[in-house]
Amino acid sequence: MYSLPIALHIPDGFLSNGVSAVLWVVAIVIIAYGLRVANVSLTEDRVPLLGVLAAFIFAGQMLNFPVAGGTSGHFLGAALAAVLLGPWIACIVTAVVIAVQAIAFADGGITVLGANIVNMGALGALLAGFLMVAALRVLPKTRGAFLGTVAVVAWTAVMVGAIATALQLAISGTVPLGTVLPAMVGVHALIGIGEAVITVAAVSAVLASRPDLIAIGDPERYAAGAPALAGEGAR
Amino acid sequence: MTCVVHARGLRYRYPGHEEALRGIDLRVEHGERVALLGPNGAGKTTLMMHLNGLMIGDGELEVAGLRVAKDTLTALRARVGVVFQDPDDQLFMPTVREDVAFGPLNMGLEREAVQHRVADALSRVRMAHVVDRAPYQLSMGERRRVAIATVLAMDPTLLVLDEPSANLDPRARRELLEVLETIDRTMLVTTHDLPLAAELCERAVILAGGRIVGDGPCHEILADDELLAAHDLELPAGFDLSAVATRSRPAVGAQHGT
Amino acid sequence: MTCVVHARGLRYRYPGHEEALRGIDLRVEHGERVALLGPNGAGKTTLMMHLNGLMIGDGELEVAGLRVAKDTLTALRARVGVVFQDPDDQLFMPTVREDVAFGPLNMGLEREAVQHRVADALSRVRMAHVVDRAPYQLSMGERRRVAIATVLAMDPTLLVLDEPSANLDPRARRELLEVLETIDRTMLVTTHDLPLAAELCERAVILAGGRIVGDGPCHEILADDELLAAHDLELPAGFDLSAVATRSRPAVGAQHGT
Amino acid sequence: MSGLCSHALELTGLAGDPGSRVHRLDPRAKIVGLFSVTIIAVSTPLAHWPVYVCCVAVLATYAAAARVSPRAVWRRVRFILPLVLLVAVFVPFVRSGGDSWAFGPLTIHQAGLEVLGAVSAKALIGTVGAALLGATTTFPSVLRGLEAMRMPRLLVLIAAFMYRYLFVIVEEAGRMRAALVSRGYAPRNALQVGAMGRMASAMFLRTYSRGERVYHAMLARGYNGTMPQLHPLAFGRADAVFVAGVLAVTLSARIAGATA
Repeated sequence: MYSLPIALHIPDGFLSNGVSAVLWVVAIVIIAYGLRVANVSLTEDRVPLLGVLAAFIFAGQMLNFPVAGGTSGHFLGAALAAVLLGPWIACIVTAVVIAVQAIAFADGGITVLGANIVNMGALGALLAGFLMVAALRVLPKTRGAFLGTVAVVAWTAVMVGAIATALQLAISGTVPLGTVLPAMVGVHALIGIGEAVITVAAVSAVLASRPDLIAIGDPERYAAGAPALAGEGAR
Repeated sequence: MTCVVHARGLRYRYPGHEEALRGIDLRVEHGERVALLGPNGAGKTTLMMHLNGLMIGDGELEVAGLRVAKDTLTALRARVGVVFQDPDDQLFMPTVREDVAFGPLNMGLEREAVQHRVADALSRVRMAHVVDRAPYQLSMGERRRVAIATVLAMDPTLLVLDEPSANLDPRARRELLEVLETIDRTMLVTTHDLPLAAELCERAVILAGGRIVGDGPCHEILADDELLAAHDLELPAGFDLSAVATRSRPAVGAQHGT
Repeated sequence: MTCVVHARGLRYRYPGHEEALRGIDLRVEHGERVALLGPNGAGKTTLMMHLNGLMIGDGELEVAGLRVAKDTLTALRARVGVVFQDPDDQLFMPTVREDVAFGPLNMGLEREAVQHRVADALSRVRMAHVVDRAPYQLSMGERRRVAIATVLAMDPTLLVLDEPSANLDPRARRELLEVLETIDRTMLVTTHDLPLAAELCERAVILAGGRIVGDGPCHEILADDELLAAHDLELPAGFDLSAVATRSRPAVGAQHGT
Repeated sequence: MSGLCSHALELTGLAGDPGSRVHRLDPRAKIVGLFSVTIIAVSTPLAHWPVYVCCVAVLATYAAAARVSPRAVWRRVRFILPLVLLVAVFVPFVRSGGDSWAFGPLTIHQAGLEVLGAVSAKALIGTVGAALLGATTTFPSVLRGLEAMRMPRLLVLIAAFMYRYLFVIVEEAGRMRAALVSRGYAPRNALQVGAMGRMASAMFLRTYSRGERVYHAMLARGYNGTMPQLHPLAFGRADAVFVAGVLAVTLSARIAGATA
């Protein structure tokens, strides 16, 4: 059970000053835009819900599973968050999770917080979210197509995060790309499978019991903002 | 002075479901402690949610002198304190102090008055010593009492408690009961714990299928085996009702009126 | 035949905390039903977690004929069924059928044998009619019984139940008790519900501060007011122990040995 | 590259003497002070190693003044640092440049060693800095500080609710996991984790209804869309002195290093 877990949290010192700074800017822009697009900054009604869902993502990351050679990966949840909450709210929620991990638990560096938010949250959430929306417009509206797409985007989200991390480490001069990229891609191709299996199982179960809670299920509603969270307002 | 709860023909239907309340007529007078009994799904929680306007049904409902409607909600919620079943739902702030202060602050009280209310409410549930702790550091029994304090701090006319003894060990249950007995408020207590009802309340109302099917002195209701059995209620085997002293009714301005 | 639980000097310390178990010596024979009583924080849950190797402490522990250690976990978990307090922690498959089949499938049984076990386990808890329902559609009492079925389907030697009557209304509690009485397994039941212990178990063990402080026939233990009071236990007010019939001990191969 | 996960819950809570001057500082002062140390260390090249020494000295002084023992610091970083170092230790073998020494099939490169040294020192300072913040400041007051520093209120509120319910939900997840394992669930590869997905969906649905119930409980106590605040923060002279002191020491070392 206590095999070596592999995750993407970059610690302080692994990225160069320039790379860290650029990714901080990227993260801030994404979050600021996310706050506007998600249109939740106007009301605090849904805050408790977003807060507990952030705790859910955090707890979800406790799900360790065996990968290969005695290592284990853990669930990341960016794609699941994007499917359930829509990409922009998923960005905000995962960013809060990653920031709290860094500040309260010293997991992941402060100077590289921007990079971690982008790699582990925003990139995966946005990619998964918009790939889903695009795919759903094209694909037949069947359960199988939907879940198949979920599997692909969940795997892709993990891979893209891993590749981004590898590129950043290489550009920073910490490790050469030729070494870090194959290693990261290799391991995360397997972790991505776990991520995809968990995400599909989770989404199909929610689909069976509370389809109304799947934000991405209906691209038109999703485009209007944050459907799953826009339910009843304050009474 | 009007009575604290006055419902006439109260009905409510969850969208897409059967009616959960099918015409409730209920009066609760000032100072009464009423146990609200009934099987799961009888409508107890739905009725509770109506009392402070978390749900608004058809029919007439006056609580603490206010007609329950959208425009009275702010005033209503200051007068009706609801203690939910799971204290973790009720204690959502980082510390006990902030949690107990939440209601009074929303009422627009000054900081100093709020501090005073926090101290007072916590001491009434014998929890003054945990004021700076985080809710997750407390035992279930302590959390339950702090949850009651969060509501007492708003100085409500009516206290509504949902399953106050759920998940408590016998001692925590006993301590809770002692605390509740010292609180002189009109109380409506939803519970499956019939011995608790017998010890705390002088009146019991049985709800079943969204209707009131029994209403009377608690000891009489609980002694009516047929009535209980007809609604899936029963005292624990070996429980001797007559051995429980009927609590004397607290005399809190128990003036009856319309 | 060896006894079902045999602990000698069992100790466990949570990292960074005081010892939760401070030397437990306990024997449970085949066919016994033992109530494990004690205040919150006494170590009941910790002890329970040891019985199927969710935690592994110092000292000796043999359960269902296996020494509890990393290499016996798979076999051990097939022999020890743990029913957790909150059925929602245990049931999360889309249907009751899949939930009950989960354990047998993990044991590597054939599909046909699994189907058979599912039907059998559900009928033993009188829940055969919900096999195709989703767990969240069931009442708390039904979920609790399905949770027991998920474990019975693995045909365990020892059944461990954590607070089986928590959050049940009186009728659901009665039905649960009836079901449990018909199950002929060695049982260890953690509970705060002393009347339940009195009705179901012939033996009671009191745990306090990580040690066993009382062990004997259930009726004797529950009649010992001083012992109970010393460990924050108490029967509900008005509960008359003598009115509860002692259940006869089920004769399930109750051969005693080392 | 780190392994927080189920150990998360052990890492929280204050350490040291809660009445110390450090503990009583305004959270903004501690956030600015400690994060400045990290930023200065991280932005310094290895060649100016005395800056690292200076940063470590500041952190050590901070810990001593707060009476946070080295053991308490270790308890907070022990799940993070070893993994960081484990990854960093490969760098000398793969990062080429400068001299190199062969050890059988392996070759150690000087440039790689330099990167290892810099990365280890920076990660150590960053991790210990964050751990010291956590040891001397409750998370809710860190949040109050961040809010006073113009962090978007929505993010602060989400973080506050998240932190409050983290323990509840992580415990729920732990119990569900235990229930899975109890029924003989032991996935051997990434394809056998479907049950975890079921578990995740059950967690999501439970969490969602938790969110609704919490919201109801807030409404029931008069919540009108704005979180009330009980404690105003006060940035005093001690706070200013602290921040100025930390910056003076570390910045002057940094500038001295750069101009040397």
